[in-house]
Amino acid sequence: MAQISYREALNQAIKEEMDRDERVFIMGEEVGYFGGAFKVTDGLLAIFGEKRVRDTPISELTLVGAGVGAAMGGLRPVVELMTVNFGLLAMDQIVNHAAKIHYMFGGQAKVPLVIRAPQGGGHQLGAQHSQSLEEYFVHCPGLRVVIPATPADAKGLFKTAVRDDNPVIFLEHESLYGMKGEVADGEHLVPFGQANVLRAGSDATIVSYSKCVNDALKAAEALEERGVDAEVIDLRTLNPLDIDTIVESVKKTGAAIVVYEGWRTGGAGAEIAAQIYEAAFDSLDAPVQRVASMDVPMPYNRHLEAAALPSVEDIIRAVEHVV
Amino acid sequence: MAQISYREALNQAIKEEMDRDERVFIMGEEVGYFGGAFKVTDGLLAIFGEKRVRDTPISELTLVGAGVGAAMGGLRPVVELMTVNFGLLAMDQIVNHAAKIHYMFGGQAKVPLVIRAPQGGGHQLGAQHSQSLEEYFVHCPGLRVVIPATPADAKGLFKTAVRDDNPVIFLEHESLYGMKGEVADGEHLVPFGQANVLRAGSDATIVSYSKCVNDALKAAEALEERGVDAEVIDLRTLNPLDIDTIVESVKKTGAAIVVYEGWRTGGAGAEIAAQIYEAAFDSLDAPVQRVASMDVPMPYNRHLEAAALPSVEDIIRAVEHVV
Amino acid sequence: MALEREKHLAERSLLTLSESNLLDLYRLMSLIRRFEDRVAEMYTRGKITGFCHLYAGEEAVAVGAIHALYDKDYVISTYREHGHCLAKGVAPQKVMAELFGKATGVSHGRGGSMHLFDTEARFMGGYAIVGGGLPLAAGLGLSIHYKEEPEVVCCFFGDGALPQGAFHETLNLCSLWKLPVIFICENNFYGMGTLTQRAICQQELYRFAEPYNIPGVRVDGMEVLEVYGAVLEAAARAREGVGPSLIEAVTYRFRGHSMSDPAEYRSKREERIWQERDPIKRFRRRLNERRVSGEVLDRVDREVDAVVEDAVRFADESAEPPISEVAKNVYVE
Amino acid sequence: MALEREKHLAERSLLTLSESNLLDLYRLMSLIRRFEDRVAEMYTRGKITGFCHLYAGEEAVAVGAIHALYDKDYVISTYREHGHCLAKGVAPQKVMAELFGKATGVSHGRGGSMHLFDTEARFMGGYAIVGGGLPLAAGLGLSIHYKEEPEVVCCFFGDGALPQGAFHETLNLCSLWKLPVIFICENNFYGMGTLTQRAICQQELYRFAEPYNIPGVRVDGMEVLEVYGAVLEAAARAREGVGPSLIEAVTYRFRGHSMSDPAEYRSKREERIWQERDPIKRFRRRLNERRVSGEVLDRVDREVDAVVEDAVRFADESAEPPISEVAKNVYVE
Ligand SMILES: Cc1ncc(C[n+]2csc(CCOP(=O)(O)OP(=O)(O)O)c2C)c(N)n1
Ligand SMILES: Cc1ncc(C[n+]2csc(CCOP(=O)(O)OP(=O)(O)O)c2C)c(N)n1
Ligand SMILES: [Mg+2]
Ligand SMILES: [Mg+2]
Repeated sequence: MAQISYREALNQAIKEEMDRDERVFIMGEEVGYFGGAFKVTDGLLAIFGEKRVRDTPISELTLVGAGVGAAMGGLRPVVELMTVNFGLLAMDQIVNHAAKIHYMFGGQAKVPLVIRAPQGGGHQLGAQHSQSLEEYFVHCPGLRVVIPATPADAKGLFKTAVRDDNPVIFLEHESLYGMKGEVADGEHLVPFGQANVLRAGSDATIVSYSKCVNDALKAAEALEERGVDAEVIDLRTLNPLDIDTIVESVKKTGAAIVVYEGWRTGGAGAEIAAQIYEAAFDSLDAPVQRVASMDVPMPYNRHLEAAALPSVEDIIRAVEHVV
Repeated sequence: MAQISYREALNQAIKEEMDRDERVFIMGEEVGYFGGAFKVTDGLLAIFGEKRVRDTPISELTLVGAGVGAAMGGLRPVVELMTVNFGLLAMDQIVNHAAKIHYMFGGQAKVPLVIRAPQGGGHQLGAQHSQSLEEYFVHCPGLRVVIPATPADAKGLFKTAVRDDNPVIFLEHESLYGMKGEVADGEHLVPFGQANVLRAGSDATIVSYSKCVNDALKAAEALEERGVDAEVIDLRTLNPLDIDTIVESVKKTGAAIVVYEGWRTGGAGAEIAAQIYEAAFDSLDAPVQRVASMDVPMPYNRHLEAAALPSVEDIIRAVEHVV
Repeated sequence: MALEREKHLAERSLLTLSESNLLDLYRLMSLIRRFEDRVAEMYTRGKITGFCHLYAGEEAVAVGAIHALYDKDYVISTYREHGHCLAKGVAPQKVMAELFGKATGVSHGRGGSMHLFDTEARFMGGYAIVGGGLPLAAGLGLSIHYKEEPEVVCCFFGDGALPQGAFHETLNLCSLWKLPVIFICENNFYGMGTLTQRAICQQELYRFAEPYNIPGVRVDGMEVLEVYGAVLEAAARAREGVGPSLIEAVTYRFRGHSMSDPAEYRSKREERIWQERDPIKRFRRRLNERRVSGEVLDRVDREVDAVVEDAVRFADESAEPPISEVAKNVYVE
Repeated sequence: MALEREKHLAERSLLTLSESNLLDLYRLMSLIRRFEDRVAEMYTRGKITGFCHLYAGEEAVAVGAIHALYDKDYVISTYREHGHCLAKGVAPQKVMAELFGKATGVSHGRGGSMHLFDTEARFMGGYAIVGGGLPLAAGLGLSIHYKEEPEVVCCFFGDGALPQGAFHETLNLCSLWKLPVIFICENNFYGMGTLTQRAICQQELYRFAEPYNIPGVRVDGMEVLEVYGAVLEAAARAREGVGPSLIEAVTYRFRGHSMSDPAEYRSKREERIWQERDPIKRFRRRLNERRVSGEVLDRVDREVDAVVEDAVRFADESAEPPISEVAKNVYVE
């Protein structure tokens, strides 16, 4: 066990998977010589060479499509989108191709592809560089959607993703790269579809994922001082979704708050809330609360950006509203 | 008032808006000489000429982007995507550009653009040609999302869309083109954000839009015979969403069922349910039901396709489950 | 224009290919034509539904190109792919069954006419997004290159795909990385009802290869041996690791865009001119020149008819996929 | 290579442009350089945040090109757009205020460095999606064409945008419809840390114009008059309704990709060679040849310094946008 950053955990995971399986390679803009726009792939080129750490032109659509084709051809590509915002250029290859090929051809073809993409706001990068787009992938059968909140999960989920035979959208939060945590050396796998109860509590269930998990934990601490005992669940994967763990918790606490950074409307909060109601309607004492980004394109100004993003205070307020 | 089809209503609306305002023009693949893949623009080329009815190359990304640019340049373009499935190639221009330009530049630029796109399944066109993708647009602030279910609304909402100063995603259902209904001659505007209560009822509220509205009405009739009195609401626009009308109804009936053709997970049902709970939690006697497409890429085989799509029976079952 | 050279290569092929090879070419073209004639009938009778795009008139492109490949080479195509699929050796029974939506179809009834696929034949799929197959072809090429295998990828698409960004992005990537991909543009002058003149600013489509520093040639797509010769060269180049090629095969679809298109946007006269260049009739004449008798060819046609009949029977008698399996294969478990 | 011809045009411009015009060119290049030097400082001091991409070294491209336009012509650019924005005449105060995120900024603090915009100046925005501005340029061109107005659109983008499908789609559309758009590719040899050689299979980027049947020329992007001459020609062509042009301006960014990039991927030697071609120093020498004295130019520099100081002061003293307005302008009401 070592204390390493989310970034290092990913770097380690990629390296280990490439060591383990020769069919695994990574490609994307600046992943090689530059070491990745967020330095996640730093040093890999020196180890694996240009064949397996491939810098690409700026062609997101074809980059993803080439990943799909290479996966169909028997490789296990990891494609890095420099950020998820640019992935909008590749939606056709993700939604119309990657997600459908296995089913549409009667199960013959497989697409064992991992698409890694940093996302999220908070760095004053403005409307075209601050989006959290997980819902576009959740709302598309055929894709797995993985979204780690900690260094250990980043490593463990990445390894599972590479070994999974489905196309996996692997979303990293730009604010998490520097975050440190305990990570097992070597083999460490986190299965898909198992949420993590990070904090047990009896008064309310805070369901979250990615960077917001940290805010949820901070809110829970603050709430503790005010005598509210909140349970915090990190979903880790959105597809598959571990609804059982959520429902079990809600049955215990009677209140649920979903916290995420995507836009409020049509975001993860809606789906998770809907599933909670369907499974635990009678346990709820108040409506499920959604704490999310405002429905605005992200503004550049720091105060406006902070106002648009969900905050620890927003979470506290939402919890207090229902307990 | 004349009995005309949804297709004719659209054709009429486009023609009238082009007559009214010289800045309005239409462009897209096959909209001119071919008269539109679904014949919606039939005859318009002969009336308005190649300048205002523009056939384009197959370049969805640039087609939409050119629409955005032309709108910024003072025109009022109507861009036809042959089907919404191909719109996935244009997501960058829709989400990163059209939706953000007004806000990101501090309100200086306007994008009065209408993007028309047929969508939906039911014609055995397979996984890449049968999607209903409204949620991708609902989950993006800055866009209006309009989705008419009747010929009258097709006309009235289209006219409002053309006159609106925001980018509007105007989604038509491929199964509706042949549907007939009463449509006012000439000027007929339907405002955004006003749902239509198509059938009053006291036992349950069926909320729907687009093609599924017909199924909801059929289900309501069948339910009447079984002594269940269902209210049927056609949303007409998803952004803005007329939550007030929904909530008012749910407060009366105590039960809500959302019916839509998109994939169940992460679809409109989740958002609408979440908003219903937030506004009318105490009025609900049972969880909001979602009747939607299964989470599968659409299969070609007719029986499988029918199984994957929501049916009248599914609606009846869902209503009976909660009343 | 490379046309003269291509003609020369074709003449050489006529002399060097064995008679059984030549008969194979004939047989496959005849199979595609007759198979699709029956498909049209079955469509009219409601046995086949959805979108259905026929290949009549273009058979020489698929057959000539694929004859220049080895079995293990990959082929990838569009929604107009019956021809490529049959030419790649997929069983007519399984193709017809797919069109009927049956469990015995290549894609188990999930794909239909636009989405044929056969792993064993290395027919890597028909795709219904114009230009969608090109990035996949690059990826398949990359997998070959990566594994240092000798195969090539042959990627078919229409003139309509040229204005798609995917075409451009893919050519750049393949040229940059020297991937073994042969791009075959089937220029049949129309994308649905739109003449290429009204969609593309350049009518010599092979010229789009120029900035990419890769060979671009135009061949007569109604001459099976011309296509064969050009693809043979491109494949050799690809196998040597020199990179991709672009081949524009000039051809014509005898029918409308799909079964529901009466093709009113073009003149009967234009259609007649092209009918006279029917690739199958033409090749018959060529074979006659090489002393293959009409009787031999008629015999082939009859054999083909039997195969097609058998395919129809097989498709008709096959079972529907069970509804209980509608959600199978969304994910690999 | 069109380079010789371009040089000739530049010489002619030097002779034909009035001294006040020439001084304008100098003043604008100097303004951009000095403005951005202060931006870098303000960034280091935390007054400016987010991504910030400086234009130092490339000033001759924006200034030369935009000098060839009329006020009502449109300019559209990327995230590296401070130079284009200032050259188009947007007030330095409002640009600096935007970088500070202030309510008085061109985009009222919503856009920041990457998203400047000014309706009046017809500066149609900086966009942060590589290639994203090109389709918009086509649309602006279409609006001009449609209204039968005499304007042109000048669209700037980097070498990195060439492998994007949007580039290809837009060139085809503009050529097909003869839209009045001038595409200016700022080839500074790098897209972030990637050399063009490793991203594009063709190093003579102007050659991408060939299949589109439009002029493609390469100019020395460190020579303001060369850029000016080429754009003047392209604009005349566009105004005549003949269609778009592609101009490759070969240039170099003196700093890293953005404020956070130390540019370790390139050698100090390479940087030095290019520093010697500094477009401002070069143009000073040219002006000296035309007997404009160093003193006059120094005076211009001092005036520019005062403008920049004023811009910083204005930005610093301006108010933050009110938080209550965070949701304003999501929709036009
Ligand atoms: C991205 C996309 N846009 C539009 C369509 C609708 N469409 C189907 S086929 C076609 C024409 C394609 O023409 P071409 O590439 O020349 O192929 P051909 O049909 O002539 O073989 C169009 C526009 C589509 N399937 N995909
Ligand atoms: C679609 C997209 N992909 C990737 C990026 C990340 N990115 C920002 S700038 C850049 C390099 C662009 O290089 P170039 O076009 O040459 O412009 P330069 O920075 O040299 O002016 C990249 C990859 C982006 N902004 N948009
Ligand atoms: Mg064609
Ligand atoms: Mg560059």
